[in-house]
Amino acid sequence: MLRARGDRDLRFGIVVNEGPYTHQASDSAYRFARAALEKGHEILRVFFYHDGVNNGTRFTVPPQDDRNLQRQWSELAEAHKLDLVVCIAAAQRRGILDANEAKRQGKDGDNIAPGFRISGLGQLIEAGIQADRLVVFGD
Amino acid sequence: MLRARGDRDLRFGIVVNEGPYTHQASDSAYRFARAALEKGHEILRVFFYHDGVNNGTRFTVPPQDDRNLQRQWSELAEAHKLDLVVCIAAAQRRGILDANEAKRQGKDGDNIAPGFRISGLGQLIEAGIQADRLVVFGD
Amino acid sequence: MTGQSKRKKFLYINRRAPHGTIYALESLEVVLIGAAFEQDVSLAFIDDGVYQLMAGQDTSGIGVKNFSKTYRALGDYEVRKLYVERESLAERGLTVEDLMPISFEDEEDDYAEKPSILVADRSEMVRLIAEQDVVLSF
Amino acid sequence: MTGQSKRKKFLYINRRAPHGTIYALESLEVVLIGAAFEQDVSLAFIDDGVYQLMAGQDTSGIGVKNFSKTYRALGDYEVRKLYVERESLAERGLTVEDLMPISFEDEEDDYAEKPSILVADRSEMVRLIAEQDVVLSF
Amino acid sequence: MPTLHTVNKSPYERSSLRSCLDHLAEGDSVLMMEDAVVGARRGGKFVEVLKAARPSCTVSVLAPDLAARGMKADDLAEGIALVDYGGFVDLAVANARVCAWL
Amino acid sequence: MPTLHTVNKSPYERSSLRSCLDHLAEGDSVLMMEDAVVGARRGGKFVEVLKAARPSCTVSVLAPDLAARGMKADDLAEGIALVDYGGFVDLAVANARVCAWL
Repeated sequence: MLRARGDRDLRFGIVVNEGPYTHQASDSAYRFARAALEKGHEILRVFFYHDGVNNGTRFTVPPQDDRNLQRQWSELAEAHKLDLVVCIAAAQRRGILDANEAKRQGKDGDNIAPGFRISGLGQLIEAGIQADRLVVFGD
Repeated sequence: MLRARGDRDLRFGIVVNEGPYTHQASDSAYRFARAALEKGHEILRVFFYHDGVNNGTRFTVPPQDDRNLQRQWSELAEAHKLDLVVCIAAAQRRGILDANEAKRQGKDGDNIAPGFRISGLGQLIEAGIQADRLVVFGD
Repeated sequence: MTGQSKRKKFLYINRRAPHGTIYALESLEVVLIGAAFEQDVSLAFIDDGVYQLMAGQDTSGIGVKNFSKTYRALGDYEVRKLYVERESLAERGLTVEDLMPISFEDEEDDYAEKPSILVADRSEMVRLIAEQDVVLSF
Repeated sequence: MTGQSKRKKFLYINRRAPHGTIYALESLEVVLIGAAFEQDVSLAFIDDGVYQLMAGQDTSGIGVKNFSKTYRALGDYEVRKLYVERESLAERGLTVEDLMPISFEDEEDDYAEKPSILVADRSEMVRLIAEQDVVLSF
Repeated sequence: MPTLHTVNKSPYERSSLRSCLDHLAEGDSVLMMEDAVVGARRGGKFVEVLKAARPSCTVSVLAPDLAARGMKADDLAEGIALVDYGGFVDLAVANARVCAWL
Repeated sequence: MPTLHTVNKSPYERSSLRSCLDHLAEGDSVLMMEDAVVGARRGGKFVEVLKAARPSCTVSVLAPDLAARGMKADDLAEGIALVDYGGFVDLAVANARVCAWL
């Protein structure tokens, strides 16, 4: 799967706007990301917005015979050093917290999954500026 | 707001199929429930299915100038002894846990909000059987 | 107010294509659990809901769970009335031949195999809705 | 690959009614944050997106936050090109008179107040999309 | 006894209103709520579709949802009633069942 | 340089495919994915709508999504191409921008 990047290799930004399972958006984005990496492109960032932030909770326990979307993303991030960013404003509305946010908001626990980080909307704009293509997956 | 139930007072079951904020379903269901209670009807149960289970996390921190939907439901449940049931199968896919489920699934924390309980889909069918009217709110 | 004792008529209305959203799968999960309650259950497939019953669904390329075979097991759960709207099929260029064969064994007729899929005109759908106690929409 | 240094053209396409879903509000939040990056920003309101700009929105009865006034502040954020599709308005029985007046002060023209809402034909929308570097859809 | 049908999506975006209207029985009621209210506006494309629905059926719009989209009673097409959440509850009581067109 | 437009919803349910087709420029590409694939079926209501789109534009369907809905290449209307996820990536590369019709 590893090859040198060539002239036509681009930097992609990916936006995931829906949570896991309810909509296919996260599955489609994951498969697009894998295909892009296999072709030697770079994934600059995956930005989780709207309900997309719900991909980043480690509390999910999908049925044994189904895929675990959070784990798929975490493993892809680990293998390819992907930057998985969960939007902080969207996450606050929907109950996705890291240890830092939990402390700041006075919550008694957190649920962020490995490989995901919480940051601001500026990271989405920055991805738009730095990436050659931004691809949005949603409902 | 309290009055005796009359002849035309019915028992309602309410189903909420979408999470808070992203869709209006939870707001509409909440306002319908309040209006029904004000008219002297009974709310037999509110069943949270699909992404609706995401109404039941205590980790949300909505902006100061916005409503807190989880707290609205928790307070309405407290005031009127409502039975707020989060579907266990839907909750597992989406990362909503109570202490019991967390232990059973080997998770290091839980996020269920006060007044919500996790139970099976049978509670939805039972609501359909026992209620005079079942009203579904979704996307 | 004797809801508990009475056998009620439950209708599940399915109007969305499978896999793009989870509604088809989670609707089916309700139907399976609901079967244990021994109510009078009907399923309606209207609009894009007819795609839920397409034969030959292969989800291996999208990673999503393929639950379509479960419809064929519904007969064993005493769920034997799957109404598919004729107009919805026609508008999509589909016929009942494009759908999975779904049948049940009728124990009151020497276990004869009978079709669970009933193609219904829109006007029959209207009557079906009108005779229900509970309508669940997905 | 010099994306960082170049001023890019960003288009935000809004196609959904407000309040029934959060997309309108969260789109606006991106626009506000994005303003700090000093890119060349345009907003397009197509299909039901035109309802986001309706004058006189009163959400007090549904409990949902009324963010519609924020559109009027966009001029202060250097967001001054709000393209509203003519065909989308017409199909809905709306005219630009039904929308909020939104304007900005043009510092290059003695701070004259100028309208930010630009009613555009569909063919102009096509050209607008074709000249963008980044299209964000909500 | 008749059915209360609820529609919550804009008919400009989704087919649910049309599908609902295609499945009405004599004496049924339709409630347009949430984003669906935009379909009830005078001069809009769906006024004729609503008018063509069964004459024995009533169509209502949830007033707080209408106000949230910047519209008033005056903006509604003829023959459409306005109700608040209490009226929604009354409609659910007055009909034998509620059918949501999601 | 042209645009890749993605549509992911059934045209029988939503207006997004029609809206996308109404906004194509010369040489643009359209990718029908997820539930949108059902609109590309031969004999269906949207075949004519697709045919009427700009002749200089290409329309593709994401093959794994088509298979998931029980359809094969044979079921597609004429003139529609099939791509896999790699082909989706190539389309994104070949066009200057990607516009999602959600």
